[in-house]
Amino acid sequence: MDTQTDATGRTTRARTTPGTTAPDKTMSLRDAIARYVHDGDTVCVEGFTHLIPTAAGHEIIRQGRRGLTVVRMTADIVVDQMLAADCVTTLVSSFVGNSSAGSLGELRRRVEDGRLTFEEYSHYGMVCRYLAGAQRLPFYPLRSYGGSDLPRVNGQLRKVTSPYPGPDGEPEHVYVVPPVNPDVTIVHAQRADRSGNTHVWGLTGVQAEAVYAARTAIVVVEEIVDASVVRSDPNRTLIPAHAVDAVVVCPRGAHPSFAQGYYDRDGAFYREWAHISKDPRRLAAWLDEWVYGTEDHAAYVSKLGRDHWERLAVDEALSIPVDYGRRR
Amino acid sequence: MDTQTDATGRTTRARTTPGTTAPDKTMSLRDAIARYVHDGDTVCVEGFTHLIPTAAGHEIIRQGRRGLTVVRMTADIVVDQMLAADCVTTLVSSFVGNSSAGSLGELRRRVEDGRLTFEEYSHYGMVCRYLAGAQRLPFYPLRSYGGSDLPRVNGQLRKVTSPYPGPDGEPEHVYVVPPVNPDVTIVHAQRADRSGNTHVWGLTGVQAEAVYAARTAIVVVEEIVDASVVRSDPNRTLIPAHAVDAVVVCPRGAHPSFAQGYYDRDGAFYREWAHISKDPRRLAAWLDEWVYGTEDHAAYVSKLGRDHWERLAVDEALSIPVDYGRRR
Amino acid sequence: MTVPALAPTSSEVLAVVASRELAGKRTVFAGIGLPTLAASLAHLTVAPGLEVVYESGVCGAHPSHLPETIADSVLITDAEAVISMPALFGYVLQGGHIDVGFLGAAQIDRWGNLNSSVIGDWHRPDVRLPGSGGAIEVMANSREVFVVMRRHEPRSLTDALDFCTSPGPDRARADGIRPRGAGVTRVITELGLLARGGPGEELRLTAVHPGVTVDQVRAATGWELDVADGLAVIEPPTIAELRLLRDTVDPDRIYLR
Amino acid sequence: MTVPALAPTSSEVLAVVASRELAGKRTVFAGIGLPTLAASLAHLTVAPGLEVVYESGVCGAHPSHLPETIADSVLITDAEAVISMPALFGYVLQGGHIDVGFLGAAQIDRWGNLNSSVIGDWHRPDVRLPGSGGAIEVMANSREVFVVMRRHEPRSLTDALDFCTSPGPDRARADGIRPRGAGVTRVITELGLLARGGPGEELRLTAVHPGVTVDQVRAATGWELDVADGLAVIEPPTIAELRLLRDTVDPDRIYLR
Repeated sequence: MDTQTDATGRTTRARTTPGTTAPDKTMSLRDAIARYVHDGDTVCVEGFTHLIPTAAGHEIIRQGRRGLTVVRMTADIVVDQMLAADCVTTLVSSFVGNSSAGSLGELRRRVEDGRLTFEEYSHYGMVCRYLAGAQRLPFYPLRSYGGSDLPRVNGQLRKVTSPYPGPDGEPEHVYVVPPVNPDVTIVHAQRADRSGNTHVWGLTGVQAEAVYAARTAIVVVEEIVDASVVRSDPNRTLIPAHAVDAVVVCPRGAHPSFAQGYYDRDGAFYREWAHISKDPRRLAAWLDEWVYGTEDHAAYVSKLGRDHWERLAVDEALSIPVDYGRRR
Repeated sequence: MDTQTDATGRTTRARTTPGTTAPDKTMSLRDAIARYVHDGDTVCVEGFTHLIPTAAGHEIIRQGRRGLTVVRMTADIVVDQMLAADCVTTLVSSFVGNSSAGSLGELRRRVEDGRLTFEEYSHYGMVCRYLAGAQRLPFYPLRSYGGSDLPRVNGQLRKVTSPYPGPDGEPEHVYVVPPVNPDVTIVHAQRADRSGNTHVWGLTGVQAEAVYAARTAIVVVEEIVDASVVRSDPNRTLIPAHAVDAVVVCPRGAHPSFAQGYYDRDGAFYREWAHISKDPRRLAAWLDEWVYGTEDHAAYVSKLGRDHWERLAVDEALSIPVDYGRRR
Repeated sequence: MTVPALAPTSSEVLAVVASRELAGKRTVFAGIGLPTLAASLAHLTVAPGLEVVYESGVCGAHPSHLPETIADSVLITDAEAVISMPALFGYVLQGGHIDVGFLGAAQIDRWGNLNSSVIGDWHRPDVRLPGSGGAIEVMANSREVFVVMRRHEPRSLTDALDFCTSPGPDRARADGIRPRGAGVTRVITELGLLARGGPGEELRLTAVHPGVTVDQVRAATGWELDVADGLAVIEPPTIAELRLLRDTVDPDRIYLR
Repeated sequence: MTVPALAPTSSEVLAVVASRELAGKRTVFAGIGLPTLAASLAHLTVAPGLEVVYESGVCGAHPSHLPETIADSVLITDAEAVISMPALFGYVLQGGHIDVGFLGAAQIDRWGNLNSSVIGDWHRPDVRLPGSGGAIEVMANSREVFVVMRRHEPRSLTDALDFCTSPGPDRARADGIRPRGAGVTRVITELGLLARGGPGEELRLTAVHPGVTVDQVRAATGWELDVADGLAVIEPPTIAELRLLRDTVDPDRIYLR
């Protein structure tokens, strides 16, 4: 039995289920990044504002990966940090702002100075790339992009003629996007069993599609739970074990984003990041102190301190159970 | 407050939520069918083995609709009954067997005698038609059908050339299906609030896509619950209110299929149907007794009797709640 | 209860004007800030059944606190539905369920095309902006689009976009793609209201705030602005509207700066 | 505990032979009946990590009773995951996560193409069969496909299908579609085992049950059946296999008729 204690002193227990032969895929974040993220890889880091796998991004920085292509709908603080740490040469994204709290300083500098290859899409364009990737389709059609300048700067946005006539009997054309099949997708979630059956609630974004699109997948979770917890509610399993290669327990690993029901978003840090990232020296100092200067995410969590986490704590709001029924 | 008592004596309560302006879309099954299902309509009746909207099919029969095109992945007993009642001229489907319990007698007779227009697909072909319909796409690509005889007998199965080269650099071709946009989709579910936010668990099939693909949608539920029940678990809302036109409470309306957690599948009836449907006179007598001879589904439910329902009753197996959290 | 003794602020005026344009609408796709203030006010006044759909996948939110982002945890807890991105963009937005989409932009042109990507050349921009997010899809799929522009000035309401991120229906058609919605039909600014009916029409000035002249608006607009016959003067926020905004919608004045 | 004194039934033999072919596999797509019996036995013997995925969307089932259908409520309660049809067919099956798909059919030809639609002409069939269900997708997307044919006779193992519902990779390629998996690699019948490696290969007889002759199999096959070098004789079910089948997998003998 593994026992972990997080910054608020809460103890999380992880148990194997006796009597099953499901493989145990749990490993440390350090081992998961070492094993599944290589220089030059295409790495998808998903989580739409919610459940952003920040801890995994920090571990990629600590291990000094280079030449990554990062795929992520909303490039967020963690992407700015990976850029500043020189891990990333190409970014595939549809929104490159610091949420509604200003700019991503490093990202802007690198794009404005021509030091970053940027493949720009819209949100649904990215969603459709994941959908095509997950379904191993050669392309995915969508109703947008007509008349946009994006296809002019992104040659991957192409057109297909429908083999069915349009409502007016004329031929119908639509834009399509190609699949994305990352070498590895990393997502954060609330809870999983040891073989990777993962419960996610609140905003679920495009996590399932991003995982299925990938060749390998790392799921970082707030807690490992007994298989019986997962199995009490199989519809909540957004990501089944067969799509998962590594399960990493890393409480509070989504900070400064949030984990619905576990801790709230650190809005103050988002606002602060606009200032930190504006100044390259201040940004470098931040990385030195908070990423290179912490051994792992547990150290980052304790460094933030109990008071900090207390401010992000939330009260309980439990779902009313549903009855799956049991044959007599 | 509405109070309904079902055949096992269980009382279900339906309350409006005070203080909201959400429209109340509840109505009787009779009114919903009268308002939303017209002669000649394309009617989608979905539910993959689970939650088949049988009661709605019976009400369509009682109201004597004619010339319907029925769209349904697994044509099941309810389709055989609608065929026998002369409601249907065209069937769009991917499986026309009586589950694993033999044949659908009426369907076989009509196809073998050339009296039914049958558009044949595979399961995923149907799923993709719903996906295209829900997304208002002109077509949806899939990796199957290559080399099948189905495109020879179903001109809707066509090919598109991908604008991206295949892995070997050569052009890549895939089959596509057209969208389906039914005039009305009818699904059965466990519970909904009065405005149509619908919780579904267990097998969820293609219900959300079928509802979003339709011009109008009827959701038939085992029980209407207070909005607070639905809102305690918003991820369980498979079908949001904005996609729903009518909410019908009709306990046990999925018999002889099942409603996970409410009652089990009536396997004996499936087996019996193979015999009933084999003989047109026996089938006509069955319709006379159980559909035309019952005023509504409540009458059908009581006619089956308490002992029958007792055999299909299930014990409780509650999901372990999740915590959505509440800001302090 | 606040006594609305204070003159309405610019944010309050914009929110009130936008709310009135939502009369009778059923579904609105909105970001946090002025659009949600407008939608919340409309819900209490001219559009009682209005549902706000958020880009994060939240439908029918009942937040305990005013949300800070479209993904705020208070929007999720107690919501009627929280759906995935493929469902939100595919089934709800592209599926045609949105009456009005609210969009912002750095630049808009006379046809209602929007730029939210770059100032300068895309390949080596003077300013890299956040980009589309879902704006391209909101524009392509909503029945109509409202734009709130706090600043009405020629570099924002421009004759020629530096880059067209989110095109209206005319540009779509010229690109061989069948357009769906009307594109931008309302631009609400600090000076007045610009409107167009749909494809083929330019944005025209249809109303001004009290005390604003047509010449003032023309001087602040980057193109030769057409003025509608019967130009109206916008009725200032009523006491009832201000009370609702200040006491019910945003009592902590988080967005009513 | 049952003492396996009884000689193995035909169903038991088929289940045991199929289970052995699953050695080392991780994921299998199976319908209820012989395929799930084979998978359950393999899980207890040659493929301990085997996961069965059901067409209904159930992954990692832990049923309290032997299920009657692929959608039985006992498969859902206590399952590890229950997913939608778009996810099941799109992400799992077409996404390439299935090692072995089990299929049945009314007819199979020497290339492993299957007919489950009609006997006779499609437009006016002598017998209308249930149709594809997901068989077309299982065939197109699984790494390989196993077929269990209870009856080995020329009208089932036929020289020419009445209709090709689920084509193997050779027919797909001829239609201009790039095939993905190997198609049918094993056909397990009451007489023996037919196998092929993949595209371009015919099904050949690789093993017979004890006491079955090659002539017998050839006579029961609708095409000129090729026989593999080193034709094997199938080892009868062991006592251990039979005990597991009878005591653990299907103690009520629901499928072990």
